Amino acid sequence: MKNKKIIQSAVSSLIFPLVSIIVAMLVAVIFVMWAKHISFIKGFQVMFKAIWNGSFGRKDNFIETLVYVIPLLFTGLANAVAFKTGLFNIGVEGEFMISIAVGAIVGTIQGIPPVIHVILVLISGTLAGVIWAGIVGYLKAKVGSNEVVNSIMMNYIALYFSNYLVMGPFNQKGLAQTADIQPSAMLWRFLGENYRLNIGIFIGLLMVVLVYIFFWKTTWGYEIRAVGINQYAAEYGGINIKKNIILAMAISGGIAGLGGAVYVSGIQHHAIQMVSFTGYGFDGIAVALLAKNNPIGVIFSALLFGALNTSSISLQMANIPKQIVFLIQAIILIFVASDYVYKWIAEKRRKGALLNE
Amino acid sequence: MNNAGIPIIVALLASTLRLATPLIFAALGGLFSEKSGVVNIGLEGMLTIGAFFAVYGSFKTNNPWIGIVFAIVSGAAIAAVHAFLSIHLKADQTISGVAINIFAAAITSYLLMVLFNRQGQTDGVTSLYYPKEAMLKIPVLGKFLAELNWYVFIAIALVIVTNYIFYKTPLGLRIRAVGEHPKAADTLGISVYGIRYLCVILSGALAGLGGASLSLSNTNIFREGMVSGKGFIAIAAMIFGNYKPFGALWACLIFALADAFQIVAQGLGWPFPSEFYSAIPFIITMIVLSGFVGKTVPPAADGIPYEKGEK
Amino acid sequence: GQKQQQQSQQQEQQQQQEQAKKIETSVKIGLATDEGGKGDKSFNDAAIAGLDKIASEYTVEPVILESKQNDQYEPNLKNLATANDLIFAVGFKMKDALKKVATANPDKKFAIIDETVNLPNVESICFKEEEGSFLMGVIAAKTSQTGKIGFVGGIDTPLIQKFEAGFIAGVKSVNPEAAKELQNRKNVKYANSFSDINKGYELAKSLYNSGCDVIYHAAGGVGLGVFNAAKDMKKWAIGVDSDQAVTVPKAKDVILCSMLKRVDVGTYSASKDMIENKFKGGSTLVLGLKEDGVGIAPTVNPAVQQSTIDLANKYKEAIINGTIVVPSTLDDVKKFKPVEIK
Amino acid sequence: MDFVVEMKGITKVFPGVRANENVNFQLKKGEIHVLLGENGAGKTTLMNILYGLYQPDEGEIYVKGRKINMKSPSEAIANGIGMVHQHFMLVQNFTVAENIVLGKEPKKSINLDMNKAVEDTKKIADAYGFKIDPNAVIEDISVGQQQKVEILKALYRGAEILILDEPTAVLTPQEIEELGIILKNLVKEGKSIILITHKLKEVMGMSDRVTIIRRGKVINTVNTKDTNIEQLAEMMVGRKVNLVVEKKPAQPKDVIFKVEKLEALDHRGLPALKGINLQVRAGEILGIAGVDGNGQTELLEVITGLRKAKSGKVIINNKDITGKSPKEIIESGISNIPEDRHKRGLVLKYSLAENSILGMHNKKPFANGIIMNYAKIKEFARKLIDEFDVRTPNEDVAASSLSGGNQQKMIVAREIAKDPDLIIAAQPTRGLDVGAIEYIHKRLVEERDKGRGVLLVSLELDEVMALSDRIAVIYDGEIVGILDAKDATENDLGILMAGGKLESLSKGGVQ
Ligand SMILES: Nc1ncnc2c1ncn2[C@@H]1O[C@H](COP(=O)(O)OP(=O)(O)OP(=O)(O)O)[C@@H](O)[C@H]1O
Ligand SMILES: Nc1ncnc2c1ncn2[C@@H]1O[C@H](COP(=O)(O)OP(=O)(O)OP(=O)(O)O)[C@@H](O)[C@H]1O
Ligand SMILES: [Mg+2]
Ligand SMILES: [Mg+2]
Repeated sequence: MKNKKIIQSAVSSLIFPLVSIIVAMLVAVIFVMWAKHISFIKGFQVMFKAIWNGSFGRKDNFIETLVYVIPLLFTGLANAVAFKTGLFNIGVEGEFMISIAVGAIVGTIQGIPPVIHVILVLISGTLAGVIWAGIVGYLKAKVGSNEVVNSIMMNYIALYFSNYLVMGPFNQKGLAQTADIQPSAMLWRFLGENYRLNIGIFIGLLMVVLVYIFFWKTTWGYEIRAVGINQYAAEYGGINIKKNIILAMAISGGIAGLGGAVYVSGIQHHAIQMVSFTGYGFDGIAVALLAKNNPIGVIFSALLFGALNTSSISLQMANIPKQIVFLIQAIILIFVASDYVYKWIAEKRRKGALLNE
Repeated sequence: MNNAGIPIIVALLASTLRLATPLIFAALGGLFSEKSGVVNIGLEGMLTIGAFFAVYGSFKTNNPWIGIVFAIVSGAAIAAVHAFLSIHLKADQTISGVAINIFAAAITSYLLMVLFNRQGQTDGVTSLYYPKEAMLKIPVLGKFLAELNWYVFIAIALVIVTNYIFYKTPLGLRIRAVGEHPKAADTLGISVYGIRYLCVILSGALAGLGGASLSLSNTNIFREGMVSGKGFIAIAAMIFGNYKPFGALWACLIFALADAFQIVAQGLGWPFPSEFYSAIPFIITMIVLSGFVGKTVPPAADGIPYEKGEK
Repeated sequence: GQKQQQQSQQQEQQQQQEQAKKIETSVKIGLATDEGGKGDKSFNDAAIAGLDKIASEYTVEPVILESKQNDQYEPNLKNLATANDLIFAVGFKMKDALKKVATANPDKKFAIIDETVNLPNVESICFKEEEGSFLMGVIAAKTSQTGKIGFVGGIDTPLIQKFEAGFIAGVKSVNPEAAKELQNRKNVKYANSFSDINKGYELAKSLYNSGCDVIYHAAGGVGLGVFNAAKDMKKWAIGVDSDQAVTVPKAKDVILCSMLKRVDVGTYSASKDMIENKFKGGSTLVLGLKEDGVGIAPTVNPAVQQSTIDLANKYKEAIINGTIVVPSTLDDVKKFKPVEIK
Repeated sequence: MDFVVEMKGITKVFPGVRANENVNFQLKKGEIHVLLGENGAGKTTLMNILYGLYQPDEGEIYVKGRKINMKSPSEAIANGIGMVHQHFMLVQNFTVAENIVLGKEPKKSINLDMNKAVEDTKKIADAYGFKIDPNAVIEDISVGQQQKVEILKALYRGAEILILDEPTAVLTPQEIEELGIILKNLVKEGKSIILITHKLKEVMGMSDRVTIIRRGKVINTVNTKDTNIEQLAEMMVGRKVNLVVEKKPAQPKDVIFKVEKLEALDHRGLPALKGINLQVRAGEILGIAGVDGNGQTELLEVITGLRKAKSGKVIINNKDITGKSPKEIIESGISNIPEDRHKRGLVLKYSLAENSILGMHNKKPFANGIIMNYAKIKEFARKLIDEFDVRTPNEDVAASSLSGGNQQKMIVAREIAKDPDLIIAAQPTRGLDVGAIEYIHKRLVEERDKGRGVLLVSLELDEVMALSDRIAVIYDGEIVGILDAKDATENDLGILMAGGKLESLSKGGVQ
């Protein structure tokens, strides 16, 4: 009896996102039809095949999807943490970027023993993120200045500051990047050097679990969520609002920073001069929102975004505009945003039942 | 010897105004939306859509004014989607806005292929004629005015108009009431949904116009990535200006002045890396915000979907 | 809709007809762009143009992948390597990614633009941008009436600095005074972007306002803003990478000339070698003035006097025969001793 | 007999509730008609339907004999209906005049004619004898004033039929009397009035007829002069009710809690507390009576650490806790039933279990270090739910899904469970139905008898008088008198609450 209920609720909570994805794909087919002047059926086949092969269908691509998922896990979580506290941390992008630079710098130091070196890189990246977001949190708590504005500004400052580090003091002569990090600073690529997939993905999953535990099993999480839901009640319950705002921003930034460090030590191995933002931080906003800020949900939405992003390659190879996958992302989000319709239908039913009693 | 013959300060001010213009449009757009209680994080996307369709309209008709109409209509159209999602479907307005940003970047890039058969950027189109020579003949201000473009005037005029609407007209009173206490407005027979639709759509129209001011003023093409965060800066300016038209104007001007200054500063021969100059506007904005402005107060019902009693 | 469909059918027919004339080959070619992507009207487009030319002569259909982020280089190249015989990596930033993919696919051939990768199956194609830019410097200095000359760069990288350095050296050779303000970077401005057209406009305006009357840009899309500013202010600009008076016809009146960087020649010749089984892996192709890899674009504005063009050509000679070694870094420019040629 | 309003067969269903069921209601011209019913009986719903805010699922509405489709408030306004809502519908940062003209603004060409708006407001306020500054901003004026603005809003729109939803909840006895006079005057001018309340005394004093609603159904409509309080109470609740609190005389011991010369500012930076002195002894209930907005909120906020004091001291068990954080104050032995349970008392989206430990969440056994022990928390919540008879399916549901009365019981349970020396109870029964009120009153008296001190703050004079052992009256940030509950009369308290002086008090005996 109880089991049945659990299954039912799991199914009903999954149905909505699944339906959204399917409808989004069907809408996207229209764009494929228009671009390629082909029929709906044909368009669907071509597109679906390309997306499937590009993301999950082939081993190599599936592995690349997972590579893409790694940073999204972190940035998605980072955004979710902030949203949960009622803050909008648009600055995850900047925190992620600055810690790539810092991680790369620490990673190039010579003569540190392997395991310790990796840990140092991860810690320094995390700290960079903590500081970057902590500034915003501090200003919000102490001066009251809006975190949205400041985190937008901090993104740009991160972009230029990390470019300065990469091109200035830590530049590898003749290149627009830092030197490669030492092998001792690299995360283990467990499928061999041919694949970029590395144990960063497990660190990401571990973070999901930690964030989950943090939120729902610790007093800190209890306080942070309370502040996010109702600041007044939290204050009444003896919870320090300012401390928690700074803490939440710092944790959000720390997760983003850890993501940047994992990215540099597992995937990219050096910091590159950036032409513009990496986009992972902004994608992380969408990932978090799609997951309704639930840490476990972040795994699935990061997977979805990762898959769609990687399949943009196979779409191009199949001569389909790669913008299609971003259109799909947008449409899925629109559906998720309007889940009210879903609730509305449920309530209509409940009400109908009462009226006909 | 100064051949161009305009003093640096005039050049700096003119540059400030030009740089501020798209931001002002978008910030005013944001203001309409948020004053009525709908958060609009999708300004970036609306600017992008506007920038694209401005060029498309001008390309199709060879008339930049029609391009501007295209920009306004397309901005309004995408905003109508946001309005429908936020108002009728009671969507999470942040999600809807983020979706619009993703959608706009993708759709313009897609349409570039389908409508222009091009990638990356459109063809050059006719841009808006500005009577520079005539302006030069105006005494005293001539040289300064000649450095501007029509959008600068339109933007500043719209700030005044917006301020007027908000604080001097019945409509403005109603918009503010709807953003502060929608139920109170509802009980007085004001259509909360109607006002919010109007404001959100206006918001898109203004951002669309802002997009046109990007793609059809100094430049006359649309290029992917040309909006590059200006929508977010506009949001920042709107908040920074404490949700007031003139506040937003000043915020845009401060930001643009810092931006114009960094361009000039690059020529001062200071021993700073070029990245430092680029960061100047953002650092200054943060310092001013935290040091002088402090806490800003959004409309009380901002971001909260209004549910009529009927469910 | 219907009309379009008809059109596209017609196009297809045309293509089929053309195909009949092409030389058969089974070679498959792929190319990965850098972040500039398709339609940057300079670097990437030039690389693609080379492949288009190949496609018009042989039965190949090149596959092009865009990289919007630098971490897409590796998957892009990897994917291309699964289905193609020759893969181009366009851009110096792809060096690392290419190294990895080329090592993992020793049976495939690769070519990289703007960098050298020492692997037996990789051909490196580099350009001496500084040499071409030098000639632009000569033309700019000769044409300028104010004696003030500006440079607008995209992002401050060693690559763009090659343009900057060569240009300054050219100016220095003709008008050392004008080069001073460039050398101390007062008349040098960077947009920190390759796509912010408005930034380009403002940067150029600021330079023109401070008295410059010629600006050379090496800034991709940002350069379009430079042209617009030149038009507004009735000043001169110099284009880069392709013959911009042709590719940006609206600005042709203000473009003095452009520095050609024949990336298309690079991609074309490497492809052709591949098809004809003459592909030289492990080598580096350095394309300078001598090899016609860089140079003055065909379209030169009438405002450039014939004597100036002649002078530029004399410098070109001197560079080709080694009398002048053009500096490629900012440090070297400072040490550069101008050689005067009358 | 012609009815100005006739509602026939109205049924309204909300998801989960039948708020109105086949309701018939008639309003005669020129009468004051009271709608009487417990919390959640469906009174507001019915009036919202009449005002066009809700659409009925069934039923018809006639105004002056004409059938009207009340699609929206505009229809209601057009038909001469005005409504003063239970929760005020005022834009806080607008001026009085702006609020009044909103939606029916005087214009000068396309402009809003603010001068005329101010003039009109003055004119109409004068006409009905209201003293009000049209340019004052709503958040700066008292609740009583705000209510007048609400009435003016309706009159400005030419309302002939006026609905007032629980208008007296926030007024002093004297103000209630004043309102009664205003209403009588309005009736004299030919207006008809519907008055919602569940205060039986008012019903008897003010109305011509009464309609009683229980659980969405009309029980009866009677002439006021033909009925009495006991009868009304029985019809309203459906059983005989005990209207007095039973308690033994207090046995107060030592002073455990003191407030000395406390001064503080309100949110606008104006003085709100002007030197408050109070003492609470163990084993007594000290009630604070006063009209809303005289410093009660600020006083409680300063005591609980939510607001900074300007000067003065707060002392519990000889320990100075002035300026300490809420956490430290909770730990020093003060628990607090807050006046606004939705804003302060509960994290509505949290489960009952999570809410049951708010303020104790980092204490053993609920937390071990920073790790929370949910098994213990749930066990604790279940215990409270049982002991305090909180009606809920289980401890895992969100607090928001409970009715107000049960939410309040949960808060009271938690605060008592903190085993405090002093319980602050602010409006502990606001908006609750009779059953819940009885229970909470009983518990507070029990805690007193166990030797705790209770500081009761309530706007309901009846409640203060029924529960307290001593009564302090607060007026304009000062304690203007402290009476023994035995000697206090409603009249005396009313005079003090309105800022008047009592002969007997000036002779001394204060404190
Ligand atoms: N918009 C709504 N949605 C769902 N349920 C509602 C809504 N409005 C009222 N209810 C429910 O309808 C019932 C009647 O509520 P109503 O507000 O009319 O009661 P009331 O008699 O005015 O009570 P009170 O004395 O507390 O004001 C209650 O159970 C309430 O929970
Ligand atoms: N507008 C509404 N929309 C949805 N649910 C509502 C609404 N109004 C009331 N409810 C729900 O109806 C239930 C009872 O609400 P109601 O307001 O009648 O409670 P109450 O006992 O009067 O308490 P309170 O004093 O807090 O109003 C609660 O579960 C509440 O959440
Ligand atoms: Mg209620
Ligand atoms: Mg009610």
